[in-house]
Amino acid sequence: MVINDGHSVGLSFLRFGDRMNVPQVIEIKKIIEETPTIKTFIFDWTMVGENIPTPGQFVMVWNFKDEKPMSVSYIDVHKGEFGITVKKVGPFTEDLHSLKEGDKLGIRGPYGNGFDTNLKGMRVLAIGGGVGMAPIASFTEEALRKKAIVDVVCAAQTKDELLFDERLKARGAKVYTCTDDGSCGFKGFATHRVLQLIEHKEYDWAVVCGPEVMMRPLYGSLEAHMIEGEYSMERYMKCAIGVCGQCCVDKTGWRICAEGPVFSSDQVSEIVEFGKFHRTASGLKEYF
Amino acid sequence: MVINDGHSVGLSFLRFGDRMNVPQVIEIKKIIEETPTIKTFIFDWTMVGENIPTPGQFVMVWNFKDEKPMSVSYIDVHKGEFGITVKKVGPFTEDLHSLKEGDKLGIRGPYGNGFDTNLKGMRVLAIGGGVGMAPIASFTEEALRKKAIVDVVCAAQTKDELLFDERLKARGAKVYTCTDDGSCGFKGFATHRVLQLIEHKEYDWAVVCGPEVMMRPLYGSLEAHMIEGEYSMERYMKCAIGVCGQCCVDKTGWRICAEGPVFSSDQVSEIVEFGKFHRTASGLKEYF
Amino acid sequence: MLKTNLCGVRLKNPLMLAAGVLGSHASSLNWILESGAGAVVSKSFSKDPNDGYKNPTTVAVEGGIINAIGLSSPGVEAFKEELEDVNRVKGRSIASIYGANPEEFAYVAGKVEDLVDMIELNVSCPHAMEGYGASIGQNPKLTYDVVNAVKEAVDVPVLAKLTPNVTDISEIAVSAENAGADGLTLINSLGPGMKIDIVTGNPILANKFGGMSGPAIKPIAVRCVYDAYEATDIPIVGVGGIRNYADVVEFLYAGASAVQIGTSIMYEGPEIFGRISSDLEEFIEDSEFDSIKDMVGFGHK
Amino acid sequence: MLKTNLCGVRLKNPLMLAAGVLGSHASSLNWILESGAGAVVSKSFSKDPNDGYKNPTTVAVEGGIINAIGLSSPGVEAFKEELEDVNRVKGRSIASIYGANPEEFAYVAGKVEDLVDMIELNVSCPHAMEGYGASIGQNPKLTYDVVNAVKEAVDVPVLAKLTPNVTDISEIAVSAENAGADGLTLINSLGPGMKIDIVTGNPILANKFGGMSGPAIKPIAVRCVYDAYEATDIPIVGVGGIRNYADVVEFLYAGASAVQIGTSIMYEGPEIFGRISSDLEEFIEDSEFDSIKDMVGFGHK
Ligand SMILES: Cc1cc2nc3c(=O)[nH]c(=O)nc-3n(C[C@H](O)[C@H](O)[C@H](O)COP(=O)(O)OP(=O)(O)OC[C@H]3O[C@@H](n4cnc5c(N)ncnc54)[C@H](O)[C@@H]3O)c2cc1C
Ligand SMILES: Cc1cc2nc3c(=O)[nH]c(=O)nc-3n(C[C@H](O)[C@H](O)[C@H](O)COP(=O)(O)OP(=O)(O)OC[C@H]3O[C@@H](n4cnc5c(N)ncnc54)[C@H](O)[C@@H]3O)c2cc1C
Ligand SMILES: Cc1cc2nc3c(=O)[nH]c(=O)nc-3n(C[C@H](O)[C@H](O)[C@H](O)COP(=O)(O)O)c2cc1C
Ligand SMILES: Cc1cc2nc3c(=O)[nH]c(=O)nc-3n(C[C@H](O)[C@H](O)[C@H](O)COP(=O)(O)O)c2cc1C
Ligand code: FES
Ligand code: FES
Repeated sequence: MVINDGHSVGLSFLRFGDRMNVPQVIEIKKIIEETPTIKTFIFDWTMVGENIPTPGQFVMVWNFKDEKPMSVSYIDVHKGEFGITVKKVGPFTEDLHSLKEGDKLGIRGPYGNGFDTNLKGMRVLAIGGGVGMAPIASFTEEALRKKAIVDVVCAAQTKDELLFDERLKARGAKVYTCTDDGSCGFKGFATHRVLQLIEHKEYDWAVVCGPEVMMRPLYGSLEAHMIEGEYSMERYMKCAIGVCGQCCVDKTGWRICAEGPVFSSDQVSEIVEFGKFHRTASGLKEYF
Repeated sequence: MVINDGHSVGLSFLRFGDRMNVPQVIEIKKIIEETPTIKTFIFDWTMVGENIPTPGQFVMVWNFKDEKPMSVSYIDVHKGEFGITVKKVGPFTEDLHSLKEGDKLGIRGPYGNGFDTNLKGMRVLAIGGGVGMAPIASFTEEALRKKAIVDVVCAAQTKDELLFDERLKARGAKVYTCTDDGSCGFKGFATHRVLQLIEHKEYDWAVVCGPEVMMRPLYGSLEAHMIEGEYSMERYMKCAIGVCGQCCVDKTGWRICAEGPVFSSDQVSEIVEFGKFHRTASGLKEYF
Repeated sequence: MLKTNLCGVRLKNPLMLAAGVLGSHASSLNWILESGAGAVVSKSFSKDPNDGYKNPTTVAVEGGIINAIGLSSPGVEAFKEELEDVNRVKGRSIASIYGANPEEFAYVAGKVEDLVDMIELNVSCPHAMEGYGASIGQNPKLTYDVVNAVKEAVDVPVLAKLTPNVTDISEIAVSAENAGADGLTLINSLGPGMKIDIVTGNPILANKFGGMSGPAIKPIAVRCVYDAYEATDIPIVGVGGIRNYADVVEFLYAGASAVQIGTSIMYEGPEIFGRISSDLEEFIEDSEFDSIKDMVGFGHK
Repeated sequence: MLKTNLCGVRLKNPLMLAAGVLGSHASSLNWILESGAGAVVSKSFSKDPNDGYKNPTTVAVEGGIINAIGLSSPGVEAFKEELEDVNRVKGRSIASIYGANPEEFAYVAGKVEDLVDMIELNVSCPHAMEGYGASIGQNPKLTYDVVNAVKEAVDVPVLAKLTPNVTDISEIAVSAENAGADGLTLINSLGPGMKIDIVTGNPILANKFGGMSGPAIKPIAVRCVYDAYEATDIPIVGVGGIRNYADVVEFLYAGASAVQIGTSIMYEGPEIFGRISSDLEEFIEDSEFDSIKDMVGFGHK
């Protein structure tokens, strides 16, 4: 018995599903500075049953002041490690960025449905905007492992902020970078880069994660080209266990934390608020 | 879904051990009049895991007014049936005797440790006094099935009250009857009958259930003849799940409902109150 | 067979969504109605917008969860839009409201009464009128005042939802009845409870304490319903830990005319309503009862 | 390393047997001491013998049990014989007593004070002095009177064991402190709760209602300890749902100086005391704490 694994001993009478819903306080094993504003945090993790994260799933991260959702950006079931990749955008993420290796965080999850990665032999276009590359990275690695052919469009505002382009290139994906300012690769928005690509190349499947203002037009283009796929959404989250209703989307009522965060193209067409608005903590609508 | 099995559906979220601890209200399938004062009640029972009764175990029987312990006197795992055998001695048992087939009772359990029945090839002397024959009957059938050689001393006050002598004879046990009034078999107490037997016949193991005033001298005789074995005890019971402490015995503190009701000869030697006193519902000692 | 009636409002079945669970948007309320609920209760909302507490707002405990969402609400004006979109053809719509004092309750109730079939008063929130941290529903007089003010303001039936965290729930129930409540909803979440992380010593919920819900609280909820049934003569809606039809039967026997389901949606999803409906129907068919009404209070004998 | 001190009484570890669980005989109390408990609390006993309620007296619920044993007791004269046989070399012996009024409490306490290390007052039993069915521990004034009477009658330290079934536990805790209690034990069983058989409609417990105990009540027990720690300055004994060392740590952090274990013996047997002791020792070795005392109240920051 050691203190960390002791903690799970302490939970051993909760049923499995319940145990997942209590933050496990664990040490940050490694921190990787990915870009000036983005860091990856690696943790040791017991890989059993529902505890094993899959690409597209997320965890709730507790810094003892607040708790927020973060996608799983890195999964090594064999080594018993997973990672999250965090962009500094406000108080919580700033606090995470101030942490050092060995510091502790509470983690519960993984939650949500995740991407379909059984895409053997399929030509897949994976598109990530900004820190939206986090789940795209774990997706791409898993899809490649399952013998999909993956092209990645890796978009950022500027060269320094490109995330995981090298990592995925090294894994065998073809990576198209694209920056708003043209500092690396295509100059312009991911939307345009993708349009160019799909007009010249055949794809069987697309996987998209990024700001909804990016995903909305992308969805239009991909649909127009009859490329089905999956889209990962974000909404303000409280419980992450499907009870509070905070993350439900119009008109279907689906919970981003349970039925999502990944939705098929067909499902996306039913989510009328997609790309239009989301809701704040109080429940008020905020238009993009 | 039917109403009875529906009831267990209703319990399906309790963990197994917890579910056992809620009375299952079921119909009396069959009632057998064994003697003028003793009836056997047969129930259908789901035979899975800890739910499967073994000889020497007991159940708690709820008649919607009170709840009392009764030994399992009959077990058919294959047919999914078990039975209890009840002697009319007071308000509760009288109420049970007034019931008809199809009437309902609540049953929880089985509880307690039960007898060791892995006695292949051993020469076993099974001794039951009065309704103490209830667990002796299920023991004998199981021990015979496991290839033990079983002699039964079946004791009662009078011929009409002899319990399960025919049943066990039919199963292949050698049955010695013994009545206080000599109306059948040996005239006198079981103690004397047993003394006679063990002076002339070799036994490797003994199993005893009956009034403690009978068991106490029997224990002396069997020990003197170096015949080890197991003794089934009764104490006033409330919870039957090992928390209330009502059934604990001096000096070891063992719970009849959990560590018992069956104790080995060695254990019996540590139970100083054995054959001397028991405790009433309030906890006051009552000497035999 | 499952049809019943609560305070004059017809229900296709006695199963309702509990307040605060998937109840923030019309879209999720409609989903629950389509999943088979006879009625839905909205998340409690107030006059003005409120962010609620910081996360963590929920954590699992043995047999359920504790939560301190902190009554987040977009305010009545924004919430009216949601209520307008609830599909009242599919089932009944009930607004759960809260406020700091009787006037606020009455104001919010008046704003929405035309949009809903009933109003449920969440009198379990900390109140502003006295200095200490108790809640309206822990004080018979304050409960009376709130129920009374709302009853004077609206014509739709009014349910008073009470907290179990009182010395004597019958006393509060009788107060609410005397004030004119058409029915009672029992119970709001229990405790509160707390969970402390043993590695860091931090209480896990940002608010430290949170109300307990889920299967673990059922025995206490059933007892509260049983007590209130003996103490009052108005219909009762039972809530707390229901996860299957047997739990529903238990609440009906204890005296509930209808029930609400909240936390178990976490384990079972919205499909829980359809599943329990059909199991309950089968139970009644196999039983000697002819209707839900027959079963109400059967445990009192 | 686990050694600690409660109201001046030294304990080899902070684990105690809770009242009413395997506490009716010296023999079972000694077994628990041998299994590693630092102290044992007897089943609550009274002046005169009492049979308690009819069976069923316990039934399982999600995460625990409900019980209505009904305070069966052989009476103080008979119970003195048991207390005399408790092996106080192995650990501490605490008598839990109850009565109908302050005089009865004081009488029983006086009868046994020479035989025990401490006395725990079970003020959660229905009282005779007023007409209704509440209990002494639900009334600050009655609680004060009972504690006060016993404090005047005996010299050993006195713990007041409180019920969580009140609107405001801090109020009662402060009353007990003001009356001179040396410490508080929190909590007695919760609710009460009830369970109704769905086939027959019968409440399962003969008494209909019963106090809830076991892992399911832990969040509420921890919160009560946390509240009382803030409200009072006397040591607290935490009890409710403890099943492993992590639960003990949670109670210590919440403010308990020692803990009691009851229902979990049903799942784990008396060996639970030895197991938790050694797990707790390991936890402390791996932590930055030097002693139990260091951990008490660590969750308050
Ligand atoms: C399923 C999911 C996966 C996510 N994965 C990642 C990831 O891999 N990497 C990453 O950097 N970010 C991720 N996010 C976003 C991340 O949760 C927010 O950036 C973070 O909460 C911001 O908190 P803050 O205090 O730093 O900033 P704030 O200034 O508080 O918020 C900035 C924005 O973050 C969003 N946000 C704030 N709180 C929450 C909350 N409780 N739930 C959801 N969104 C919130 C809001 O849109 C807000 O406008 C994910 C969000 C979701 C829903
Ligand atoms: C483990 C065990 C197995 C038993 N197996 C059988 C059996 O197979 N057949 C059978 O006929 N009887 C059995 N008994 C005894 C049976 O429980 C009592 O005969 C019954 O409880 C009497 O209840 P009553 O109301 O009819 O009589 P009462 O007049 O109330 O009691 C008669 C005597 O029964 C005993 N008794 C009463 N209540 C209880 C109780 N709650 N727990 C234990 N003993 C009690 C007391 O010694 C009492 O003096 C068993 C008892 C135990 C402990
Ligand atoms: C996440 C969550 C939020 C809740 N919010 C409210 C609320 O806003 N208003 C209210 O009256 N009850 C609220 N409750 C209490 C529930 O309506 C219900 O009374 C309680 O959870 C017990 O039922 P359950 O065990 O089925 O969940 C909430 C419960 C949960 C779990
Ligand atoms: C069967 C049983 C009997 C109890 N009897 C008493 C009692 O006599 N006096 C008392 O103060 N508490 C009594 N309690 C309450 C326990 O001491 C304890 O406060 C409660 O069960 C919570 O702890 P647990 O969850 O560890 O059991 C009893 C509890 C149970 C389960
Ligand atoms: S965050 Fe609570 S339901 Fe999704
Ligand atoms: S009957 Fe309760 S401990 Fe055995």
